[in-house]
Amino acid sequence: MTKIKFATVWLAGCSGCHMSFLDMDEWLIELAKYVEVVYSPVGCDLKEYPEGVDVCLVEGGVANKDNLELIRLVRKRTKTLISFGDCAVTANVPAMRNMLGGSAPVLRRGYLELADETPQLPYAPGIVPELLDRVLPVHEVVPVDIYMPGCPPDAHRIQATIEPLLKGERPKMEGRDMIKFG
Amino acid sequence: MDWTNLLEIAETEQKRQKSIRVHCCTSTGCRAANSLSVKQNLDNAVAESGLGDRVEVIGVGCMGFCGRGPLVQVDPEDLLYEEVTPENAPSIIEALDGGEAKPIKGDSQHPFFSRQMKIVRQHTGKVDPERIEEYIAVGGYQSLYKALYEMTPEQVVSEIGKSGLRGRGGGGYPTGLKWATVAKMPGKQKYVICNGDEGDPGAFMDRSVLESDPHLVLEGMAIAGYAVGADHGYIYVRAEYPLAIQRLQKAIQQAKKYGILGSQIFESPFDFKIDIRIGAGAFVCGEETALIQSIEGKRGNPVPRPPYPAESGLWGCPTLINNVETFANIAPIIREGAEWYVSIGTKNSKGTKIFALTGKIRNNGLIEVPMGITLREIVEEMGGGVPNGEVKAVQTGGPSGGCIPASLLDTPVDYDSLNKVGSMMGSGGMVVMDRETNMVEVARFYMEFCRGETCGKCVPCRTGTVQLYSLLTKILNKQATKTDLEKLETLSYMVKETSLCGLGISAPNPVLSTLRYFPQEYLELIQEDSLNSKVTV
Amino acid sequence: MSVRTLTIDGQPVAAIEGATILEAAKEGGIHIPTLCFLEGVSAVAACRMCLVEVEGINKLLPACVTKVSEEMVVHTNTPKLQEYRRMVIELLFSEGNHVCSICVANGNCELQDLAIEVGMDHTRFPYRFPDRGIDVSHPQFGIDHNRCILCTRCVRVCDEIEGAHVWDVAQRGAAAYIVSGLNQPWGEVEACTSCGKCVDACPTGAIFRKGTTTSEKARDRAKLEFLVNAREKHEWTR
Amino acid sequence: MQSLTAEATKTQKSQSTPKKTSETDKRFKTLDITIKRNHYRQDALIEILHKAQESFGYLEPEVLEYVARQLKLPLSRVYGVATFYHLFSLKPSGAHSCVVCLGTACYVKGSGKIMAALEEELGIKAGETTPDDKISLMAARCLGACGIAPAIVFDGTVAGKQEPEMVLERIKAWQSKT
Repeated sequence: MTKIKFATVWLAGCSGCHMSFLDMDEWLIELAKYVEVVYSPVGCDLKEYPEGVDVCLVEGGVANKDNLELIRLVRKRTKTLISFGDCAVTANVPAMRNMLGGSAPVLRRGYLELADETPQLPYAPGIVPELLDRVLPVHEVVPVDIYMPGCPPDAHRIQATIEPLLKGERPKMEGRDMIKFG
Repeated sequence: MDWTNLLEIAETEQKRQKSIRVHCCTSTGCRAANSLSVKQNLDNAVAESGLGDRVEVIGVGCMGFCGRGPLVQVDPEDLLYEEVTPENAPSIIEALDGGEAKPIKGDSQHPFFSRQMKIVRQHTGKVDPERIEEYIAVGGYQSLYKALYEMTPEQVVSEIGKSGLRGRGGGGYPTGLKWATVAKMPGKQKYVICNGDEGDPGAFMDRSVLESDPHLVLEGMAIAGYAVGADHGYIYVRAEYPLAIQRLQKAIQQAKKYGILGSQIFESPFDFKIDIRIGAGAFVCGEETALIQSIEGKRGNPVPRPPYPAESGLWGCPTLINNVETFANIAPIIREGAEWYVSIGTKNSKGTKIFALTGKIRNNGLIEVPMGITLREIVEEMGGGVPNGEVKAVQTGGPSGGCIPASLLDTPVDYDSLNKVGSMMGSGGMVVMDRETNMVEVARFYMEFCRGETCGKCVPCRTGTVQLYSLLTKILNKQATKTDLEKLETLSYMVKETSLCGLGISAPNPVLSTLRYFPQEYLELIQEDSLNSKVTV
Repeated sequence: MSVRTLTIDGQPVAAIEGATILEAAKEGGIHIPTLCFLEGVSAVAACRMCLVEVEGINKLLPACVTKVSEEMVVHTNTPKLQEYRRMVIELLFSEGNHVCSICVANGNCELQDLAIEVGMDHTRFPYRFPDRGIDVSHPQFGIDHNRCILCTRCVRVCDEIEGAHVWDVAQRGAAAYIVSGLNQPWGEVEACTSCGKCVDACPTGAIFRKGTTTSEKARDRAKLEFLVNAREKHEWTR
Repeated sequence: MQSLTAEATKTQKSQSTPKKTSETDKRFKTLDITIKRNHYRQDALIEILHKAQESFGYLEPEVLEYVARQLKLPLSRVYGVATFYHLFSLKPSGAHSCVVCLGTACYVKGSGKIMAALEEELGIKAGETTPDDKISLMAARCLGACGIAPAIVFDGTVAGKQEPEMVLERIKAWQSKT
């Protein structure tokens, strides 16, 4: 049996969704029978997102240029892209900075106005990724195949979403257990 | 005041009038082109020339040819002068005595005038709107008298019903039916409201009627009051029309003075008073339920119908609401009879309609035409076509209407035909667009309008218009994909079908009609690559 | 009182004359989703969630204000209605700043519940992230305009049940917001009796009791009905 | 909205200063006459606000509160009505006003370009007043003067068939006057 090429990525989020993923506990062992983890901040050491990924869970909103590059690459190289958790689906908490209206006021607020000592704007081109003006949910940047809201989606919801995919079926994203936000 | 008095006033006025009448437009359009100075100089010229015994200068309402104002017209010879300046105005008077008139001579036989048929605007441009005597001299208020003394309220309602008159505000609801409903409602207190909140951009028919012949509207309202059993009327006029308000105030005062409005009209038991209510800049108040809220001193939020105002309107009382132009048709119908009216127009659209012909067109202004005339006749013959270009589309019905492509110019102008091609009669705005006009931009222009004018009460209209506007912007910025285009269409239908009032229901019309007739213009702006849809960063 | 018989979703229902479709449906055990509707205060038909199809009428009608008539045939859950309801909820989510994870009403929110009911797993419309304020000047309560959906329940309970009319809607269109007094901080509005009815009426986490944190907002919706019954029917116990 | 607290402090301040009444301010007297003429009827709110704006120039919180108390209307209701209608202004306007008609006919004939030119020249957006309080720039939905499109209203007087250069000239004349 060829294993499903499975990946997870995190963009602008708190990694809570990944923690919740790990909460699937022993089912992770079951999952390992079916999938090969080809890229994941918590389950793989590869630094380059590979080609030919079957399923990818994307946590987090798109907040900076790195996120933007990565999500475009992920989309290009992934068959089934899953928006994983509220940050990916709605941009959620990271996007609350959007109300300030642009990246400049955000940096000013964070690094100058609220600084205790040596207020200074971060400037390290090529090292610190530049902020986008707005944090966006994944589907406003690239097409998304499955949406799995939740902050974080609990382990059961994650399992119920992935399990059918292993059998080549589409999960039913409906009802309180599957799509409740928050 | 009785019939003899009325005739006496008419006779005295006819005798008073000089044999040569120089009509100078003093309506908003010509005023902006300095027509008040023109009139002043004409007056001075008459005084200086000593022709005062047989010549008089009269400030009149709109003659329609606003694009070429200020206009001066001389009767009985029917001479028309265009773009008259205060400097060359006196030569018009000199010409009456053998001199030569310097202003541009207009062609009063031009199709712009000759193809018109004037019922509502019959006396517009001929009578001084600030003098009730002039209105009476041309037979004014005789219909009201006739209704009060020769007809029962039921007969009046039935006459209006038989005439086939439909609401001129846009909806086209049969006027007679509306009147009959209000008349049949129980209850002592009823109201008549005249909707003069003409808010469609590109439309100024009602302004012109109110400024040029206010008594015609008052007479129509009073007849309506008698027919439905109301003793109190309101005219709701937008504050943007100060001249109309001023002339209405004057007209009401004069009518009251003569006992034509107020208590015991024409010494009959019928009382009818009319109050003016001034809007404060809200397009949505043109919607009848919002207008009622506004008269009650509230935010102009529409309320769900039913109940219709006919059952429960102003302060919960049965209320008849008609538009200015509808009321202006009443006196002529009562005077000439329903049969006469039925002979004009098409099977389901009777009478005439006033249009404001504007945009990229040679002759712009107001025209009153019989229903059933084709768009081509209006645009090409009367309007003289597009200067240095070709017609691309004609927008009718304002933000609620649609864009009709040049290929459908042979569509007859009536309620049903316009609906069939995805537009509507609306209140009568007719904006001509040429090849240079970008239709997606036009759609966005109207959406911008609706987004700014929605009251915000119901969700689809409040937030749907905002989303439609940003989708259109995305398309115009060439950032949209095919999915966005589909979304635009789906959301348009959703807003249309789920909004609470006419504003939301019709807001997507300009989008849907341009999508229908000019899909290519949208497609040309669409990004092919949907995978890497561009994101604004 | 005469009775009208009608059909809702294929089921015959009897309702008294003058009843709304919503009341008739409830009587017949048929659920129609609502949002701005609140038992005990006037209906405004603003959210459009309760739109239904009535055979022979070519427009959708709000069940909360449409009166039943004899032999009316009503459909409450057609695919079109489902799609439009979902769009209404999507539009509301994209209009405000509804961050469920940090909201006092998380788990006890009518907007959130409806999102589940209509099957909204994401919104197709871009989030607008408006810059809206929060007013916590009142000693007991707060209002977070980011979570407000302009259902005007607070306006209506305060006016119609409490009689204080602290709230109203200011501005219009997308700029509309719930205003207290003369655009004053809520805590400074003399008319407010601190009765808390608006907290109970608010379907989301927009109006809340101070001190409640994420997922802690509880509301006593039945209290409003109780008050109305006490006032109108003189029934003082629930 | 973001300035909720700032505005609120203003209201508070105005409450702490002695209330202006018809005794101290003639403009309130005019307002009183209108209110009396309307028999203190609550439905006359819009008429009264028109009059108030006419005599005060704009509807300051103090005036709104005065009207509300005279008509015995809830403050929020008065505020709601005053902010619903575009013609009511809660901020003072400039010494001069320039209203650009953005109705369809004017738009098709280039009033959008005029507006853009004005916004650039004045450095403000439609609906705003220049920092020196000299000029208020406004947009109108439709003046009903479509026959002479594009139409602009300079200090209450309609001018037709305008072009950006002509309009800027008028504006510059206002600016140069001290």
